[in-house]
Amino acid sequence: MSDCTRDEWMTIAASRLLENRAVCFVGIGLPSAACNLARLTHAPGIVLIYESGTIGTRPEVLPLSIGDGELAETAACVISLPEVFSYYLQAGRVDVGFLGAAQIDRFGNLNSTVIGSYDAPTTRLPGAGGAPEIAHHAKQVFVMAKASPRSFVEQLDFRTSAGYLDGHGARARAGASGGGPRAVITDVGMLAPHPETQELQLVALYADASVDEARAAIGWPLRVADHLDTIAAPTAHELNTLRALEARTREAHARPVHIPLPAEGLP
Amino acid sequence: MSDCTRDEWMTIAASRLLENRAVCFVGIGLPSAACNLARLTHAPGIVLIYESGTIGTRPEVLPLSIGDGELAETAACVISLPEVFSYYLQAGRVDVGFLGAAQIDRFGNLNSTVIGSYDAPTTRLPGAGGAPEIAHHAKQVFVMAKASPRSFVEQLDFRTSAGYLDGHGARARAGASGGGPRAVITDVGMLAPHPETQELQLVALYADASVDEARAAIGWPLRVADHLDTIAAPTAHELNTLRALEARTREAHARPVHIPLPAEGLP
Amino acid sequence: MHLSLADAIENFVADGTSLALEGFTHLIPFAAGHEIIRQHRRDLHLIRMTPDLVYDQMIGMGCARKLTFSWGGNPGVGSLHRLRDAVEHQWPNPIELDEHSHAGMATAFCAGASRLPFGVLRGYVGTDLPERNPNIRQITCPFTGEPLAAVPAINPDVTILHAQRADREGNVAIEGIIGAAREAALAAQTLIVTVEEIVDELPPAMNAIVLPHWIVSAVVHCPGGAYPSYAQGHYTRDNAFYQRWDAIARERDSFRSWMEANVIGARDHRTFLAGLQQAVS
Amino acid sequence: MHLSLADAIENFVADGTSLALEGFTHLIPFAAGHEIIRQHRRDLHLIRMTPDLVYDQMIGMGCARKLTFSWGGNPGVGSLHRLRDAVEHQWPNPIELDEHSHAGMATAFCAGASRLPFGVLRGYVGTDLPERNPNIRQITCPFTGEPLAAVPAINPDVTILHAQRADREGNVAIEGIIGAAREAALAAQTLIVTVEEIVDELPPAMNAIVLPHWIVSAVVHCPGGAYPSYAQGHYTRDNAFYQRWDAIARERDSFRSWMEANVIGARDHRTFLAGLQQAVS
Repeated sequence: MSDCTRDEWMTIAASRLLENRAVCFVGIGLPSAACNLARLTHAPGIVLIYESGTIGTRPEVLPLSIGDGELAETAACVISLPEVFSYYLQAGRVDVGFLGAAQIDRFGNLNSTVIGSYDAPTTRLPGAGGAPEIAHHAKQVFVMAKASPRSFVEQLDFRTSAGYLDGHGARARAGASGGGPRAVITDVGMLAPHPETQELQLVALYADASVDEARAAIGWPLRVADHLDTIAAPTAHELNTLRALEARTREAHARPVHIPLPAEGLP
Repeated sequence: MSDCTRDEWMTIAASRLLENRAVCFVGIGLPSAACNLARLTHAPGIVLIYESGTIGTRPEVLPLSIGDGELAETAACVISLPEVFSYYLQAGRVDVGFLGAAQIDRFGNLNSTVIGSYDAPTTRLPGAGGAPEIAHHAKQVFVMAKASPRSFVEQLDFRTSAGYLDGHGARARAGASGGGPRAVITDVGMLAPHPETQELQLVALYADASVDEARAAIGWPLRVADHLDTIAAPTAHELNTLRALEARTREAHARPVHIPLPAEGLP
Repeated sequence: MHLSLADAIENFVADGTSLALEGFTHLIPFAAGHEIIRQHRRDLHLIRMTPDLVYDQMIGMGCARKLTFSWGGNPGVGSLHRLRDAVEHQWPNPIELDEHSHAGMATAFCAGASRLPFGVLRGYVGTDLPERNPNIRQITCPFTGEPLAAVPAINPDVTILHAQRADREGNVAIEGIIGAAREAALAAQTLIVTVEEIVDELPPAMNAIVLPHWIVSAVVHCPGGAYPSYAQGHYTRDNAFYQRWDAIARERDSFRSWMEANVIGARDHRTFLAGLQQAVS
Repeated sequence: MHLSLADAIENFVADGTSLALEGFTHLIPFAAGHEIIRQHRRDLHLIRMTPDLVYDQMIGMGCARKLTFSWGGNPGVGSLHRLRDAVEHQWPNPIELDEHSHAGMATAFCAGASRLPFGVLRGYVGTDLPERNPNIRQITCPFTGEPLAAVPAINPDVTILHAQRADREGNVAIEGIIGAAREAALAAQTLIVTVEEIVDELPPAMNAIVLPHWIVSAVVHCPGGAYPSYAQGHYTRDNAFYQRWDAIARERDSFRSWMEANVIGARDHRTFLAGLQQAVS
């Protein structure tokens, strides 16, 4: 399956990290695709939670927003947002949290708040959302982000959520309960924390990528793990399942939506 | 209607204190009868909350327990107990709370915990339940209790919930948000706090009772208000409605209950 | 996941366990309480807002070392005589009390479910309870300086609930009066649920109360498991039994012989219910 | 109790009001937001976990002085360009930010609904937010000594929700994704609810989400009132509109002229919807 895109390969690589029956706190976009792909392939028992309070959802098509009706209709239950964050995430009931960000540093700390200064930003980003507490409480965090020196930076403009802070155990000393970012899945390969320094290093490459390509895309001097893995190419089953999911999604989102115009005489 | 019992008259006197559309936090026994009588006579818009989380209930018959199925089936909604206590009672959304107690003192403080010492009680009573926070937060509290020197005492063995504490504004200084006990309905008459000292004094008598009878039933030197009211006799409508409610209740509770024996072969 | 009641108690409830049987008047897990008595558990730390008859029976049979509670009576009837006997006369053994108000205990369960070490309420003003319970303290608002009450989280080793339905995966659906059952369930290390029915598919749930299968340690099919309490939609509360209990439990002898004949003498909950039915007819 | 949308906004939303339009992706009260724009309200303190398009429109039209929020994007699409323009270039006016995480803001709404002055969470560890927001502080557990985060309660002057149904008494029933709508409703001084339908009797409710009539200040019959957000069981989210909004809102001119033509130029929500439908067909 050499005709797949890096986006597809990234999604498939991420989906493989998810164990059956894992409880995942899912974000929109690539993580949502990866989690649902895992559910449709090797992990049918995976439990997907979206922060809109939909627990154990099994959507037919990928949602555009974190709270599409599809998520509620296919959920085991729909609970309030305070319950999701207190009784599930904070209570340590989430195995895997997925995060993305505009910036990530070498210790897996993330910025999704501002580029530039907080008070006079050049770019105001959406902000924290669920990220700080997902980063804090999920037993492990997977980050999905396309690599570029603009996003994989020496110094964050703002730290929205904690990875390993300054490394060397700083995260645990700060009292964070979850395990931190275990893998960063990019379009040039996969990074993971060094066991001692906790600095992100290159641990796996796509079969058609090189260490030089990875180094060029990362804004800090990237270290390479002693043992460098190759990320296996997508199987036909993985790729077909993903493409069918995305085709269903495109079709569903292209379906014209009925504007709910009230009958004459109603307000 | 001179053939009514003092229990009936007490219940009717209490029901008259309830305004239409008042939100009442109802206890089992006499308060439940008084609140439902009000609902069936002059206050059809009264909102009854039982601490089991049944909001806006309209039971056909009086419940035996605070959580009978009848309460859930006739409720506008059934919510969790933490919600009842946080989002409704503590939030100041309850107009009237009803309390009873084993002991009451001259400032309307109540004991439902122990007779004797806490560590080696002669009688262990059920305890606080919802009382401390009902006493604290309800905009006004009505107490219903039969009068006797054993229950209307100089000194409580234990203070379970606050009335006016030591009187003279002590309650407000302690930071209690609700208004405290506005009326104590007994079988010898009605007591209410003196506007300044906040000591409970006799403010109304049943038509066939006397100040001497009231004084004999109260364990502290009972003061009598400058203006002593007479509690009007039950009307035929009040008494008939109450008796019909109690007859329905007796009949419902006497109905034999089916023991839920599983079919053979089930566990 | 799906176990017999005897196995669920055997596997998860050891001597010394801190144990919450929740359900506010409704869905009280009587069958589970009886099985704990049959299996002769000791030194339990019992936790329940309203101990009800089920804890009266367990305390009277000597299962309990400590009780965390907020209202210990026979609802609508009067005293729990076995609880009183334990507190007043240390029979059959002394019992330590950790006593709260409903609001305080609800707050403590919420903190437990949220895995916070404590919860905050506007409560316990002007009461003697904080003098008697070091688990009721004060905290100051970091914004307004206002003093408020604080209680430590309750996190039982084991919570047992009774519910109407579970599916084969172990998702549990509860309908009707819920009390603090959801919070007690989510605060526990281990969650056991006895149910009226095991179904292929739960009713459509949207915002209903569902405990997902992956927080449930064991599901036990146990129809009638809440009797003499009730299961909304299945059977009603046996108010007459609650009234009869007053006479049964008043004296030690009548209590013991009733328990021997009906609970210890029955090999399981079905036999217990069959015995009661025979006595009625 | 039952009012027209214009009257409800006129009566309850004054300049300077602190105002929460809640609903998490689902049931966002767009019609109410548009009416506030039509009535030219100013200096509002807008409160909402996810500002969404409705606050992008209100901010772009100059209604807001301050924003309390936790995630300000166009869900699944990208930026809220009007919010960005206000923050980055103070257009059409500067906007003060009170910025939280979802967990922090949910905790603040819960504290507000409970009428506690603050709420506690295990949160904000290792983030720069507390440096930028004096509303994020620390508190120490009085039992364990552990430090935790504290946030002040949010108690809006006015909360506006959209819901599927109300009955004639004003009881409101909500189904589907609820977010922090219940807490925002119960935390407010005044609660306005626009609804798809007014019915004689609400569907059987047992444990459904119902806001009782006596906590509701006004009910407004406003079918389609959540469009382009959605109302579960009535109509679906117009994801394509959310995508189109990106281009409409990117430039000040295209934004203003769309708002003039579609919102200001429409006398009410029905006319707004009819205009969009005409444009589509």
